[in-house]
Amino acid sequence: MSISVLDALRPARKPALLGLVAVFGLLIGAWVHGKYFSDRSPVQPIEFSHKVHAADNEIPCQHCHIYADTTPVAGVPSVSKCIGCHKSLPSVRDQPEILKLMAFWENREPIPWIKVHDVPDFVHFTHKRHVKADLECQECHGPVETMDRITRVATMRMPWCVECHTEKNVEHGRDCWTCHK
Amino acid sequence: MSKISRRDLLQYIGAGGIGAVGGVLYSESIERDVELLIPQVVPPEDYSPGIATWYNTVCNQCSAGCGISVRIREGKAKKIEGNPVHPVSQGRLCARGQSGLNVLYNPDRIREPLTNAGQRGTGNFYPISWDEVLTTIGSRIGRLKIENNASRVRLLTGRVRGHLDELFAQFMGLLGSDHYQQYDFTYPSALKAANKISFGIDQLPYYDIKNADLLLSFGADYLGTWISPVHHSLAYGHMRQGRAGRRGKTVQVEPRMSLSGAAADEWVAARPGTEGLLALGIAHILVSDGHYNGSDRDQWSDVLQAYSPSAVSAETDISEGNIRQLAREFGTSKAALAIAGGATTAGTNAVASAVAVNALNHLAGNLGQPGGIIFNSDQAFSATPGTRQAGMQGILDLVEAMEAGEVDVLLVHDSNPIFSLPDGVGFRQALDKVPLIVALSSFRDETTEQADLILPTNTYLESWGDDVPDPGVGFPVASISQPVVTTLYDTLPVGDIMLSLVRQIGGELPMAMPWRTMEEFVKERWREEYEKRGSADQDFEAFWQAALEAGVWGQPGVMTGDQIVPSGASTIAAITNPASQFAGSETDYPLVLHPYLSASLLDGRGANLPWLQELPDPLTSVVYGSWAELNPATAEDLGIREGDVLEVETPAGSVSVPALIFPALRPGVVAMPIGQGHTAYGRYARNRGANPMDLVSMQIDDRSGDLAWAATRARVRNTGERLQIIKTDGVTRTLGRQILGPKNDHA
Amino acid sequence: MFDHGQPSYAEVNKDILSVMLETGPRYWMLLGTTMSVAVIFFFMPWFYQLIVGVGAAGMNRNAYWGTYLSNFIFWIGLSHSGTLLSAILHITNSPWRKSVYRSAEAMTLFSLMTAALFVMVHLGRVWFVHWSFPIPNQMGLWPNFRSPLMFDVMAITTYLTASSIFIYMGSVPDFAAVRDASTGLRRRLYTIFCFGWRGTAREWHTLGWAYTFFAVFVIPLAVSVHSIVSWDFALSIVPGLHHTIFAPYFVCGAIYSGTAGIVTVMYCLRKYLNFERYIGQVHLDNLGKLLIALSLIWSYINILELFSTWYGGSSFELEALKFKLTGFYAPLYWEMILFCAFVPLLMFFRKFRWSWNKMLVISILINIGMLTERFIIVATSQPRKFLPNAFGFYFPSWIEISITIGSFAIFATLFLIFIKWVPAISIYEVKETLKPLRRDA
Amino acid sequence: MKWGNDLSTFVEKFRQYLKPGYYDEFDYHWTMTIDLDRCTGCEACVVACQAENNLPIVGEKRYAQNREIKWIRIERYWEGEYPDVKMGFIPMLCQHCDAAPCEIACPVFATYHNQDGLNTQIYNRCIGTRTCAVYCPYEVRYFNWFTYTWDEPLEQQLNPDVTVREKGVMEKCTFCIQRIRLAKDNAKDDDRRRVRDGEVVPACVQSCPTEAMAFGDSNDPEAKVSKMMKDPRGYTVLEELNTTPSIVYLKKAHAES
Repeated sequence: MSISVLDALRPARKPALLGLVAVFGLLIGAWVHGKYFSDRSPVQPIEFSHKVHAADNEIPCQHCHIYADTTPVAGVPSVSKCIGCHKSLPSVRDQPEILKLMAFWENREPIPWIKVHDVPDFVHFTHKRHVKADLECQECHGPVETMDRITRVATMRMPWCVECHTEKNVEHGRDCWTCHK
Repeated sequence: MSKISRRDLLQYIGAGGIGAVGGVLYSESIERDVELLIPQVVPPEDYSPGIATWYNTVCNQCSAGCGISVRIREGKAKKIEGNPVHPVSQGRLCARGQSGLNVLYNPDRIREPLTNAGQRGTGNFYPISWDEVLTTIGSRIGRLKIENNASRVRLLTGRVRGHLDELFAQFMGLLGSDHYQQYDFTYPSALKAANKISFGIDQLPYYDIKNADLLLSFGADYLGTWISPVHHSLAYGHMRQGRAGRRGKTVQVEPRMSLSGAAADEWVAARPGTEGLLALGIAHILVSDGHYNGSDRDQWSDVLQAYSPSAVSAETDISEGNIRQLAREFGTSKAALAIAGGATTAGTNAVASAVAVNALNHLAGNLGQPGGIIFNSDQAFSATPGTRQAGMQGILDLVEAMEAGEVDVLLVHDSNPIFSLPDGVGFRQALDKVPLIVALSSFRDETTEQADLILPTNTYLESWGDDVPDPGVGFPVASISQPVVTTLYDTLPVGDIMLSLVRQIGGELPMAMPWRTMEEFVKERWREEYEKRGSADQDFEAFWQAALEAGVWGQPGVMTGDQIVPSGASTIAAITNPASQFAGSETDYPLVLHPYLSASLLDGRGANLPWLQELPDPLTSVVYGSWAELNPATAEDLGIREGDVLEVETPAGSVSVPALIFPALRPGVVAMPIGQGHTAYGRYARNRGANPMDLVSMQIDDRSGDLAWAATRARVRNTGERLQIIKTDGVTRTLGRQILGPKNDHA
Repeated sequence: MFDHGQPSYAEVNKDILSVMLETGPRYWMLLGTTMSVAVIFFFMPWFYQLIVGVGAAGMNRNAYWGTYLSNFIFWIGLSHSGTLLSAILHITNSPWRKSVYRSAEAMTLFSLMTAALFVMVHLGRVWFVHWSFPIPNQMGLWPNFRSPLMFDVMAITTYLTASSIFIYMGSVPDFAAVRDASTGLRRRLYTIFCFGWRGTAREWHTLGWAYTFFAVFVIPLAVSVHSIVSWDFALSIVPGLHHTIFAPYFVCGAIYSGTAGIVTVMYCLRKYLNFERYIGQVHLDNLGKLLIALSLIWSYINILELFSTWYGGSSFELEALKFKLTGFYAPLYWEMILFCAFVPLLMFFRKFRWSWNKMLVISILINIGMLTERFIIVATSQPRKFLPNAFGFYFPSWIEISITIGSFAIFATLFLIFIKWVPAISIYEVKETLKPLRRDA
Repeated sequence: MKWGNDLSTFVEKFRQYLKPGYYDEFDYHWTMTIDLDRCTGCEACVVACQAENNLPIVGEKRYAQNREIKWIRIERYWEGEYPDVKMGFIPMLCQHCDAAPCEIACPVFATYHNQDGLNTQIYNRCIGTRTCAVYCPYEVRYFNWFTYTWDEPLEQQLNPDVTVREKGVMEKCTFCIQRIRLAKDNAKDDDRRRVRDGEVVPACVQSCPTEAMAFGDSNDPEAKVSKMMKDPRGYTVLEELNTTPSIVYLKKAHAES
C-alpha cells in the first residue's frame, strides 16, 4: 500500500510545492512591509530630530515630556515649549524646519504630530507607573537619542507587554484588568 | 527532484510573488489607524493630561440648589457629583443633577443668536450676530425708556436666585419697570403663603427630617420632587438607620403612591383633596385626647370642633380607627413632623390644607425644635429667595396686560409657561399681542419657539453666579457657581447678556451697573458682603479663592438670631375647611385627575436629556413616553387592560395616552405624570407622550394665587387602540421568592 | 433485501456510478435553487447581522440565546445517527446497513457543518472565533477548559474529524471504482482520492481492520458529543435547564431525530436517484422499529424530566415547568409531544412501517417535533430565571427565521454536491451482500 | 521556554483550584452592602453608573426590544393589594460572586475572578457567546447588540478611563474598577501597600443620596463594610444557589407599632 500511496500523490506534488513557495513569499512580504513601509516611522509635519535634541544637546527626556512621571501620559510638548527655547537660538533660526515651527506658532496652531507609539482605546497604560518603576524610556521607545525620525522599535502589542510583565515578574502583571479597561 | 523547466520556474516565481504581495497587503491591513498627537499651543496653568480635576459649582436642575463637583479631564466635563462640603447635597446627587452633563453637551442646544425674520411661530430661525441682536433689543428698550414707557418692558424668568436675581431686579428697576416676575411650576407658593399666615414669616422654613421620629407627609414627595430631594434623602437615610436603636417612622398621605409613599411605613390614600381635612381630624384628636396641653388648648378645641373623627372619616374615606391611630402616634412621638406638598397644596384650598398641616406642627410643639420646623432667621447675603415668584395670579396679570396691548417687549428667561400652564390661561394667544418677544434660553422649548429673537445663554456649567439655597439648612449658606468648562458655542452667560444690554441702552444705566461681566458683579457683591460681615482675618482675594475652591461659603453651627416660636393664634385664626373644590361634575366626570411631577423629568424641564428619558420611572419602570395610571379595580370596571389607549377627558380638554395598571392608586383616580408631551424642546423631548397640563382646568387658590392643578375631574374612554408601554419590569411580584430578604427574620 | 431482484456486480457499479457520472439539467436546476436559497436566506441575512450586530436577531436582555442555539443543537442532533448507526451496525454485522450507511454518514458530516455555521452565526464577534481554540500564542492565553462551550469546541471538532475520516476511509475502494470508470481530470483526482487503491488482499485487510477500529472509536465519541452539548444547558443553574437527565435525554433525542432524518434522506435517494433496488422494505422496516424504540425511550425520559422536576419541588423549577406546560409556548410543547411521542406509535402497525410515503411524513413530523423541542428548551427557560422583575420574553426575528430556513438549503446543497463526488451507496459493501456470485458479469 | 512557563503556571493554577479556600486568598475582597431600609429607589445610582461607565443611550426602539444596558438597575416588587399595598425596591447589580456561575461559562476567559475578588469582564477578549449572561442568575450582564453611538457632542462626556464597548461584547458592573485602579495607584505613590478604607467609592455608592450603600474591603475587619455585613438584617439574594455574592443586602426594617 505504501508504494501505491506515494505514486498516487505524485500529481499533487507540484501544487503542494507551489503552495509552499507562496507561503514563503507571504512571510517575506510581511517582513518587508514591516521593515520598510509600515506606520513605524511616519513622516512628521516637522522633521524633528530626537538625535539633535536628546543626544547632541543632551536634553533629558522629561524636560519636554513633562508629565511622564506624574500622569498616565508622557505629554507631547506644547508649541510654546518649543518656542521657549528656539526664540533664543538664533543659530538655527533660518533652517526650514524651524521656520515651519515658527509658522505654527505665529498662526497659534498646534502641530499635528503623527502618533508613533500608540495603544488602542481599550488599553490602560500609565507612564507614571513605568517611570516610577525605574524603567528607562529607551526600554520601550528604543534608542530615541539616535533617531532623526522616530521609529517604533517595539510592536506595542499585547504579547510584547505580557513578555515584559512576565520577565520582570510584575505584581498582578498578568491580570487582564491591569492593562485592559 | 528532476530538473525544473522554465515554465515551472515562472510558476514558482509567480506563486512567490503573489504570496509576497499578499503578505504586504495583510500587514498593511493590520496597521493601526493613524492617530494624531495634537499638543496645545500654550498649556493652561492647571492642565495635566490624563488627570482629572474637580471644580465646584451649583446645580441648576431643580430649585434645591445642591452644590456639585464636576470632573474635568482635558477641558471636558466628564461627571457631576455632589460637592462633599456643601451642606445641602453633602457629596450626594440625584439623577436629575447628574444628568446636567446632558444639558451641557446636548446636541439640541442653541449655538448662536437667532432671529425668526418676522415669521413668528413658524419655527424657522436664522442666525444673526450678537452685535445686531443686542443693538436691536437695546435700541427698542432704550426708546421705551426715553418715552417713559419702560413699564411696557416685562421680564419673566424661571427660578432665579442669588445675585442674578439682583441683577435682573436692578436692571428692571433702573429702566423704571417693576414688572420683573419669576414663574416656576414647582415653586411651593401655597406652602409659603400658609407659612406666612401661620408663622408670620415669609419664607420656606427648614424641615428637620433628619432628627424626626415620625414624619407625616401630606402629599409631599420629599424624596423625589419636593423642595430639596437630595437633602431630604440624606435626612431620611439618617432618620431610618443613622441613629442606633431609633428608627424613624414615615407616613405618607396621598392618593397615588409616590417615591416617598413607597418608602413610607404607612401609605394612606385619603380621598383626593381631603388631605387637609385629615390633618385637622388628627389635630382634633390631639387636642381632645390630651396630647396637646398648651395654654391655648380651648381655642384649638373650639376651632377644631367641627373636625371630629367621624366627620373626617366620612369625608376622607379613612377609617376612624386609622385616624385615631395616626393621631396617637403623632401625639406620642418624641419628634413628630408634618409636611405638606404635591397635590395636597395644589387644590382650590391649598393654603387651608397647608395651614391645617401647620396646625399639626404647632400641636406637636416642634417649632424651632430638632426634628421639627426650623426658621432660617438669617438669610445669607442680601438675596431674598422666592419673593419674585409671580404665582398664578401674577401670570394672569401678565397675560391680561399682554392681551390689552400693554406689553411692547417681553423678555423670557429659562421659563416655559406655554408648556407648564394650562391652555385656559391663554398665555400662548396673548403672546400674539406682544410686538417683540426675546427669549434668553439654551434650548428651543415651546416658549422660545414663539420668540422673535433668541439670545442663546450659557448653561449653568459655563456661567458665573451664586445661589442661596431656599429653604436654607438651618445656618447661613451661599454657594458660588463658576464655569467649569470653556463656553462651547457662540453663547453668553445670561448675566453678561443683561450687562451688554445695559451698555446698549445707555443713559444712566451703565453708570449704575458698571460691571463688564457677571463674574465681576458677583465678585464685587461678595466683597461687599465680606467686608460687611467684618471678617478681617484674611484678605478678600484669599477668601475668594478659598470660596471658589470649596464652591460654598457657610457658617455651620451658627444659628444667628433666636428661633422665633410663633404663637398658635394666627394658625387658629386661619383654619378653614380645607376640602378642595373640583372642576367638573361627578356625574359627567367620575374620576379625579391626579397629575404628579415626574421623578426624572420634573415639570418637563428634564425631558430633553436622554439619560433622564432612559431612566425608568421609579415606581412603574416606564421610559420614553407618558401614561395614565388606573387602579386595578377601576380598570377592571371600565374593561381596560394595560396598553389600551385611553382618551382622558376633563372639562378643560382631552389627551390620548396608554393605560397602565398601578396597584398603589386610589380607585376612582386617574394619575398622570407631568413632564412629557413637548411639542418642541429638542429631539429627545419632542412629540413624546402627552402633557397633563392640557387637562387641568383653570382654578386658583384664592389665598396664595397659585394654580390648583390637582383639582380637576376626568373621565376616560377606551379608544380600542393599543400602544406598547415601554418598561423594564417583567413580573413585579416576588412569586414567593425571598428576594427582598428572608421571610421569618427577627430584624 | 432487493425488492426488484438481485443486480449483478456490473449493474451495481453502473447504477451507483451513473448518479455521479451522468448529470442532467434537473440536477443543476436543483443545485442552483438550493444554493440561491442558501445565499438569500442564510448568508445575506447573516452578512447584514455581521454589519449591524447580533441585535438583528430577536434576542434581548432576558433571552441571550435564541433560535441560533436551538438550531445548532438540532443540527448536532441530526448528525448523530449517521456515524453512530453506521458504526454500531458495522460492529453488530447487520447486512442491511450496507446500502444506507454512506449517505447516513454524509448526513452526519453535513449537519455537523451546518451546526458549526450556527455557532458562527450565534457569536457576537465571530471574527475572533479562533480564540476559542487552544492555539499556543505569545500572550500565554488559553481557552477556559472549565467551560462547557470549550468542551463543545473540542467534542465537535473531534467528532467532525473522526466522522470525516470514517466516511473517507469507507469510501476509498469506491473512489478506486470511480477512478476506473472515469477518464481525464476526474481520473487523476480520484487516483489521489483513493490513494492508489489497487484492491490487493493486504489493502482489504488493512481497511477492514482500520474501519472496525474506527467504528469502535466513534461510538463513545458520538455519545459524548451530545452529552457535552447538553451540558451547555445542564451545567448552568437556570431553572428548566439544570437537569442531570439532560445528557441521556439529548443523546437519545439526537439519535431519534437523526434516525428520522435518515428515513427522509433514504426516501429522497430512493425516489430521485433510482436506488429502489438497494434501498428496500427491509431498511424501512428496520428503521421503523428503531424509531419506535427511540420514541419510547425519548417519551420515558421526558416523563422522567417532568416527574423529577415536580418531585424536586423547587419553586424556581416548578415555575419554569408551569410556563413550559401552560405558558405562551405551550402549544409548541404539546405539538412536540404529539409529533415525537404519539405519532411514532403509528409505526407499530406494519401498514405504516412498510409505506414509504407514510414513513416520510412520520419522519418529517418527528424532526419538526425535535426542532421545536430545542426551541422550547431555549425559549421557555432562560427568559424566566430567578428574579421575576427581570422576566422577559423571546420571539425570533425575521432574520432568525430566514437563517433557519436557509440552513436547510445549505444542508441540501452540501448533500447535492456530495452525491456527485462520492458514491452515495457503498459499492463494494453492497456487493458483499449479493448472493453467491452469478457468473454472468 | 514559554511552553514550560505556561505549563508550570497551569499546574500551579490547577493545584490552587483543588485547594479549598482558594477564593479566600485574595489581596482584597471588594464587597458592597446595600441597606434596603435606606434605599428609596430614586435611581440616582443608575445615572451615576451610566455617567461613569459610558453606558450607551440605546434609544426608544431598542428599549422597547428590551435591550437596555444598565449595569445597576432598580428592581421593584409589589406586595399585597390596595389599600395594603407595599413596594419593595432592590438595586440589582453584578454580585461579584465568589463562586460565579458565569465564570465557568466563558470559553475564552473573558470573565474570570481576579486577585481582588472581583468578577471581571474583559471586553476585548469577549467573543460574544453570551453564555455567561444565560448562566447568571441575577441577570446583570448586558450585551452590546449593536454598536451604540452618541449624538454629537454628547460623546464629549465619555469617561476616558473606561473604554467604549463595541457590538458583540458582553459588559457588566466592574465595581468601578477604574476607581479601584486609581486608588491603588495613589497608594503606591504614597508607598502604602494597601488602599485605605473609603478610598475607593464606586459611582453608585458615591451618588446614593440616602447613603444606603457602602463599599470596601471585607478582608479588612475594621472596614465599614465588614461591620455592616454583620448586621442581623444582612442577607444575600438567592442564597440557595450558593453563588456567595459579594453584595450583602440589609433587609428593610419594619416600623414598630
